[in-house]
Amino acid sequence: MKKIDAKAIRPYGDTLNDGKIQLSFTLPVKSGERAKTAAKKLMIKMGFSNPQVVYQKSLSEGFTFFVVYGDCTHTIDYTKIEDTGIAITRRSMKEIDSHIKEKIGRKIVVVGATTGSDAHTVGLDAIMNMKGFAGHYGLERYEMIEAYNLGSQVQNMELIRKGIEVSADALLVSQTVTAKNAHVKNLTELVELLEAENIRDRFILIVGGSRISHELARELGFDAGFGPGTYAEDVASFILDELAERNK
Amino acid sequence: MKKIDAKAIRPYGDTLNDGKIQLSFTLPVKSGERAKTAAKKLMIKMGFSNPQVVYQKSLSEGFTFFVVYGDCTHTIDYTKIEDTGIAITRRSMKEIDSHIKEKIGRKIVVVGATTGSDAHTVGLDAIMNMKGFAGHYGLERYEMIEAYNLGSQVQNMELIRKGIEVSADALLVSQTVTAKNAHVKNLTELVELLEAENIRDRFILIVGGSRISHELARELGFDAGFGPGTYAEDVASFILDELAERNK
Amino acid sequence: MSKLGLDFTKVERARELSRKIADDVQTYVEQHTTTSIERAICRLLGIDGVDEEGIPLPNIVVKQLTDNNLLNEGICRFLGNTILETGMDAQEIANKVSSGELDITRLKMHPLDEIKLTLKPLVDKAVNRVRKNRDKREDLLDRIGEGPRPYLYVIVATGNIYEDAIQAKAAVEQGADIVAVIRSTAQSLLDYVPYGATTEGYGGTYATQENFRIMRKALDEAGEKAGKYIRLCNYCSGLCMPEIAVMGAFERLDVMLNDALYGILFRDINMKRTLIDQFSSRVINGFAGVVINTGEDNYLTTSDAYEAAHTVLASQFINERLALLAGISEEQMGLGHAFEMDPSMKNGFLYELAQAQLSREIFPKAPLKYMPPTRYKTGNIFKGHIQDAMFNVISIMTNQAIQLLGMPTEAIHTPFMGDRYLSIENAQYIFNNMRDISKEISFKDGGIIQERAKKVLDEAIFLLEHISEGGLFSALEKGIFADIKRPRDGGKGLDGVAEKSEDYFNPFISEMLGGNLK
Amino acid sequence: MSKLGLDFTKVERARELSRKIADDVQTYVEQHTTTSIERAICRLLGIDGVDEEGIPLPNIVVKQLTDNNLLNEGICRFLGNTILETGMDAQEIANKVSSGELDITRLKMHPLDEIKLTLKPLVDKAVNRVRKNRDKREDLLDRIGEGPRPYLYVIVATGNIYEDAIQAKAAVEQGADIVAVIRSTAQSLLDYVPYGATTEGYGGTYATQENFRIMRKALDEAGEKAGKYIRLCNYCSGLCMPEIAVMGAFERLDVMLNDALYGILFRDINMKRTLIDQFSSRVINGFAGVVINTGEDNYLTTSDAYEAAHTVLASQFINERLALLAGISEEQMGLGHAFEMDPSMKNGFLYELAQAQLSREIFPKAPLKYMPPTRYKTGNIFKGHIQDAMFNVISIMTNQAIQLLGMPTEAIHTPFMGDRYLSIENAQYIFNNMRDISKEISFKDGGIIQERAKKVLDEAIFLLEHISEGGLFSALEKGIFADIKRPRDGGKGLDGVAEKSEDYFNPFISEMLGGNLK
Ligand code: B12
Ligand code: B12
Ligand SMILES: Cc1ncc(COP(=O)(O)O)c(C=O)c1O
Ligand SMILES: Cc1ncc(COP(=O)(O)O)c(C=O)c1O
Repeated sequence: MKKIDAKAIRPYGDTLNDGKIQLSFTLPVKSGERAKTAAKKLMIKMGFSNPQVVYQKSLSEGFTFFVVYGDCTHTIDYTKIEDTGIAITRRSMKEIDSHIKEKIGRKIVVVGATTGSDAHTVGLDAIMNMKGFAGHYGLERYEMIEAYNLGSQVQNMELIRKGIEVSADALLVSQTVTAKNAHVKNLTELVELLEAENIRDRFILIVGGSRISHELARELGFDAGFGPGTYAEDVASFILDELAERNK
Repeated sequence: MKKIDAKAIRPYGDTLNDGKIQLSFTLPVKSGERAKTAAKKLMIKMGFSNPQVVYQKSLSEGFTFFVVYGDCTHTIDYTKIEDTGIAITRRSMKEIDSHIKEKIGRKIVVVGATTGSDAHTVGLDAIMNMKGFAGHYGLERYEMIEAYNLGSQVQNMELIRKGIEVSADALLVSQTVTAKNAHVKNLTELVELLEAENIRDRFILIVGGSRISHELARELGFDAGFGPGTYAEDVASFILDELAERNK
Repeated sequence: MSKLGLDFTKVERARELSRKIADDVQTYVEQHTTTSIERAICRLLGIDGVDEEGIPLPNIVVKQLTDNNLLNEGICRFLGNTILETGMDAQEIANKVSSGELDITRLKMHPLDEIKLTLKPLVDKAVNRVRKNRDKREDLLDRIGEGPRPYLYVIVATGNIYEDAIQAKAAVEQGADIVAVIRSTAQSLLDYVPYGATTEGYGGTYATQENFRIMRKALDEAGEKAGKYIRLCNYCSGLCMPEIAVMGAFERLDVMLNDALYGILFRDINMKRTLIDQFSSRVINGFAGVVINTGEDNYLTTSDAYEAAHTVLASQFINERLALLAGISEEQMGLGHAFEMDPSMKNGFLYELAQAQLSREIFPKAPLKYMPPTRYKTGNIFKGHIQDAMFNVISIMTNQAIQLLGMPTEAIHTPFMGDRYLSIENAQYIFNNMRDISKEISFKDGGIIQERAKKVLDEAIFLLEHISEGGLFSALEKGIFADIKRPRDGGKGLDGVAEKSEDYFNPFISEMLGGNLK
Repeated sequence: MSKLGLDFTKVERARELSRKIADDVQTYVEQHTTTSIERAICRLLGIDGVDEEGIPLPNIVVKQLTDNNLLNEGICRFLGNTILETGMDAQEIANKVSSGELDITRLKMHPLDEIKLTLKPLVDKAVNRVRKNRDKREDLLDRIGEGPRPYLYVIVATGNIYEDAIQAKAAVEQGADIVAVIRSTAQSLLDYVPYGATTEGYGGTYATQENFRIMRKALDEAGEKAGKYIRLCNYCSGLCMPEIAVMGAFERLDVMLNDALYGILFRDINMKRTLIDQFSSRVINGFAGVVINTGEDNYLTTSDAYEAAHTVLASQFINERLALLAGISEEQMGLGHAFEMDPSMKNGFLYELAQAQLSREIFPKAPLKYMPPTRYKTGNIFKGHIQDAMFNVISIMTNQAIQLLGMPTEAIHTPFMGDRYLSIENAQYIFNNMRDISKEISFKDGGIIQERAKKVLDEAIFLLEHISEGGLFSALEKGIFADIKRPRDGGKGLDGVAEKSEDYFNPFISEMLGGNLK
């Protein structure tokens, strides 16, 4: 049987390299044969062979919903893709506390907030609150971490002020609302404010949220970004790594 | 507000020209950040901007399922797309019968069959049987149509023989199984056999099935193709149009 | 007869406790007024529009009171007096105040009863305008009718009111009964109501009177086409509850989310301010024949739905009582609850079934607002679609009234036109295919479902006892709802509160409360 | 106790009628043999392999009988005799026959009892081989256990057995309990069993012993990993029912679709031929501990599920009786039914619920095979996914045993790996979330559900009375099932039927029938 060629992988339906992909979308046209042809043409432009419109439904005069299948002709050289994921030496709460005691000898201070007009706190609380998330205690529970949770709808300036006041090691920002790239605006502003004050390096800058990736975070000038399924340990571990880095 | 530009239409999510499309597919790679990047790269190759992997799930060692959203950058010139649909002057059963009486003056003969190893008869029966389909009577019910339904798993040669025997005006083929393009093989064979015998023009050649389009049918050398939602009237009407054509 | 074998003397007990809790709050509420209440009165008396900086005239007028520490006297006194003095109408006065040509607090004061007399026709005018809308709604319902319950409730949230209108019409064509226009993120934190049509909101459009008008028109047209009355929904909750209620009354909104507790817990709005606002706001909603929606469902986004089920019920009891005090009839009480149990929970469906049936039996006349799974939605839109299907199954099994349709893309983005279609199709399929199931099935005596319902009711009563001791304010301080603690004097908007003076008066409350109750 | 308030004397009546119908068929069956039965015996006696043209040796050997019109004598007589005569074993004999060096019908004939004695050890060997597999299955079930019911049953249909194995393993990782390997289109029309591994089938792979072996191995490995025994399923129905049953017995298949009626109606196989084959085939399945699956579900793909519901039940009664006669225990009877009602039907869910509960109560021990919605699936995979969800809901509400998972892509293609994952997730979510619901709910006396169930049972009895008069053959001629008419002597395979001669003998039937019954 054919073997997978890592230099040219393709989507898999039920046979290696069949390239099968499912799509659904709405076109701003009246439903019918002509709309169907348009959908197929679009598929072909995307590089699909054998485009099949398996379903179409008129949503209202001039809008048609489609379900489509096609064979993707593009391939990906998987050998050329490196892991953009964040590299952390993960530790348990215990390990983290004792590491801080021994290696650092003082409590680490972190300030967290959901900034801008974003009111989503569940993610931030999952990381910070005592009770934590999915059986993983939050930072407040850590013996050697002093954690301040400012809650939601916090203005960037306010967060910075608090960070300075308690001379925080790390600022933890949570962003959930991404409509109109609200999160990008918010996060960029924070970095700009810090740079304006020349204190960007004073803090380890971390952001998290359901649509946040490490990649994006780096682009925006943060030190790290965390997405769904993150636990307090991950964040704390990263902070330790980063501190070690900086004290080299 | 922006108006739709027919020369450059794009998919519609919740704003004109946002280009939003949903995709799902499986890649033959281990799940994780690297797999995610591969999925994004693939999206970019297809011409998506802002590719978002909203979900990934390991199906088994070395296979990962993805749900992805992206903004399609391609556009379609809708003004350049004409209706490939089949043009029929649709008539009711009554109209068809009286039209045959008056204009043709003899019964029209049709022979239908599901050919090859295909055992799907529901579609064919929907068109031919007395009781018909969704309240539309089948051809057997037509006063001026003599309809023979050979059922399923009929060899092409057998269908042709019957067609000659009853000197049919039209041969009606149904094909449902498309795996490994079984239908294409079957249908091509029928046309070839007819041509070999130099009797292709003796019959109006019609095919139908859930994956059949008029376009495909024409490509394969049929006179017409009918897909889901076809009723007996449609087929009969087409036959009348075609006979008129030929007797010009 | 109860499918849950409920002991209704317990339900009575819960209602007594809630009465006590609500009455305490009410005593406080009636002694105070807020900037937003006074601005709402301005609007009722005909003041609208904004100045060149976009500041609404009601804010400018009321600012003259607050600047002079006269909020406690109420706007009526000064507006009425100014009309008497100047003979101008309210709008003209507002313009002059805005241009700085007039200070309504500095005019010679006429006797109170004269002032009241002067205002009477204006008050009647406003009240009649609202009553007309209410009658219009009833006429339309009589003429073109409405969809069957559970109503299919969808949201539009493009951020552009015109795009919203397109989507709303499409939704109606597919079968929607109620369309809610999501507000631009954080409008609830604004201490004024924006003006004009929104074309660039964040995750929603502003609740403005113009936007209300545009959407009302769109839905009336779509409704005529669809042959059923389509209800329009928007949000009062926030710092401007009374004003938005007035706008809703003027533009014939049918459903309004109206819950101070939501503002307190999820928007960090000061509890005193918003509970005072809520009363006036609900009086207006009540008189306008608006169905209010409360926000208990939100609790389950921060607390666990299984553990905190009783907090939802307790809050529903309190909200019911507070609503009655504001003249909201039971038929107008869209108390909130939600399908938020962890889908990986064994028998979770049975617990949810118990909860939904419980709310149904305890509040038989209320058009409960049932919220879909949101918290446990993921990027797996296929799984999400069946989570919504199970939600629809519970709803038809328990005769819910307002079904806020879940979206397969809940975890990803605000709904696309295509998402909404799939969700409507989902609900229509299940509601029709299971139409009469609630009449067909009964629950085992002492089974999982009945026991669960009893437990939740008992826990709710226990909680209500606890709250009734310290009162609602301290309960909120203790973080009883949604695991969120809010200090009595913290949050936004306390500065807008004043204790009413001796001869403070607001003619609308009596007019509308009476008007609705009779 | 019956949730449907069924009158079980009626059920008894239905069983009497079916007994009469089945006994008539059985009398005919026992007087006849077929080429496939004799080829099956060859396989049991150790003949396997193909000649250079790929013709299976069992076919070549039996052809010597048919060429000489000796089919009615049965193969045992001649094989036994040839062994006595030549001292060769069965396989060697087959090779010689194939090479044309030997004609087993032309040898000097030994007395019958000598022949029988000669065959005895070979018969015992075959029987023991099968018994060993059966014990192995039981040991594995004891050691690693099995998944909870309803079992999650999925199909693989890539056309390449190695690709199938990959997909099967993935399915097991996700939670599948039973994996069925779809046959290459129209194998059922072949009057021989292909040989070797399939890598290019149409919409499936051939049922070959090698394919069985490959998949068995894959599933045993996957099962060890998953910590539960994974059942393997394939298809007997068609022109080679007895042979495929032998192969299944040798390779430890656990579930086999085995239904003459399916072949007659949907494959146009001659009714006499396949009913004769079915008996032997089922005897072997029964002895091998295989759960058979019958094909009533298919009727609803050509007849309307609401109108024809009673034909499914009637057929289940007949199949039950025919199975018992072949030594199939109730615990091995995977009688088929299906969720095929028009999803746009008001209260369709209630009728489906009635039907599923009805089969459950009438056949309490049978591991019913419940088929998913297929006919009303469209290209709308999202709607399809919730149709499957409703199907899963019915199943857990009525304690079905074997859940053939529906696929969102049913109307489009044979399942992709991703489709199968979504379907398994669908079933797991619903089965776990509603785990104990069947214990919790009961149905209203005289309600829609109960009345529907009674109606279906009454109609089934009426139909059985009708069939019992003319007999099954003429019923099939009249098109009673699936609206499909089949002439008694039409269809494929009648030429392979012969009336048994005086001293025809087949030692396996008695061995296995007895073996299973005791
Ligand atoms: C709960 C919820 C609410 C609650 C919030 C309650 C609260 N106090 O948080 C309420 C009901 C108040 C609410 C309101 C609104 N919401 Co909301 N809400 C959600 C919901 C259902 C779940 C979010 C959640 O709690 N996830 C669970 C947590 C644990 O996951 P998480 O946030 O991803 O966090 C994890 C990681 O991201 C990471 N992480 C997160 N933060 C941080 C921070 C750091 C430092 C680190 C290291 C890691 C980290 O670790 C966490 C644990 O692993 C989502 C839909 C969904 N299912 O995602 C919508 C959703 C987020 N809401 C949405 C919207 C638009 C709103 C509203 C604006 C209007 C509306 N449509 O309801 C309002 C107003 C809110 C505002 N102005 O911000 C949209 C956002 C669309 C977008 N992409 O822009 C969503 C996606 C729903 C939708 N489809 O419309 N919402
Ligand atoms: C019913 C059915 C069966 C029945 C068939 C009974 C019968 N006597 O027809 C049974 C159970 C026997 C069956 C068996 C198999 N089936 Co089947 N079956 C279906 C099913 C569920 C519905 C098909 C149907 O009846 N549609 C309803 C009719 C009315 O629609 P229609 O055929 O499109 O017909 C309309 C139009 O197409 C048109 N039309 C059709 N024919 C003609 C002819 C003319 C002349 C004209 C003018 C118009 C016309 O008009 C009709 C009315 O509008 C489909 C899945 C699905 N939901 O589509 C699978 C499906 C077609 N089957 C499939 C397969 C693979 C099989 C099997 C091979 C194995 C298996 N997986 O079960 C076997 C063997 C059959 C064989 N060798 O052909 C696949 C085909 C995959 C593919 N694309 O190749 C499908 C899609 C299911 C799947 N996903 O695996 N099947
Ligand atoms: C009771 C109530 N009010 C208001 C809102 C919306 O508030 P905002 O506009 O602040 O998002 C919600 C949304 O969940 C609600 O439940
Ligand atoms: C009882 C029975 N046997 C066999 C089959 C498969 O038959 P074939 O391999 O001819 O498609 C089916 C499929 O529906 C069935 O129901």
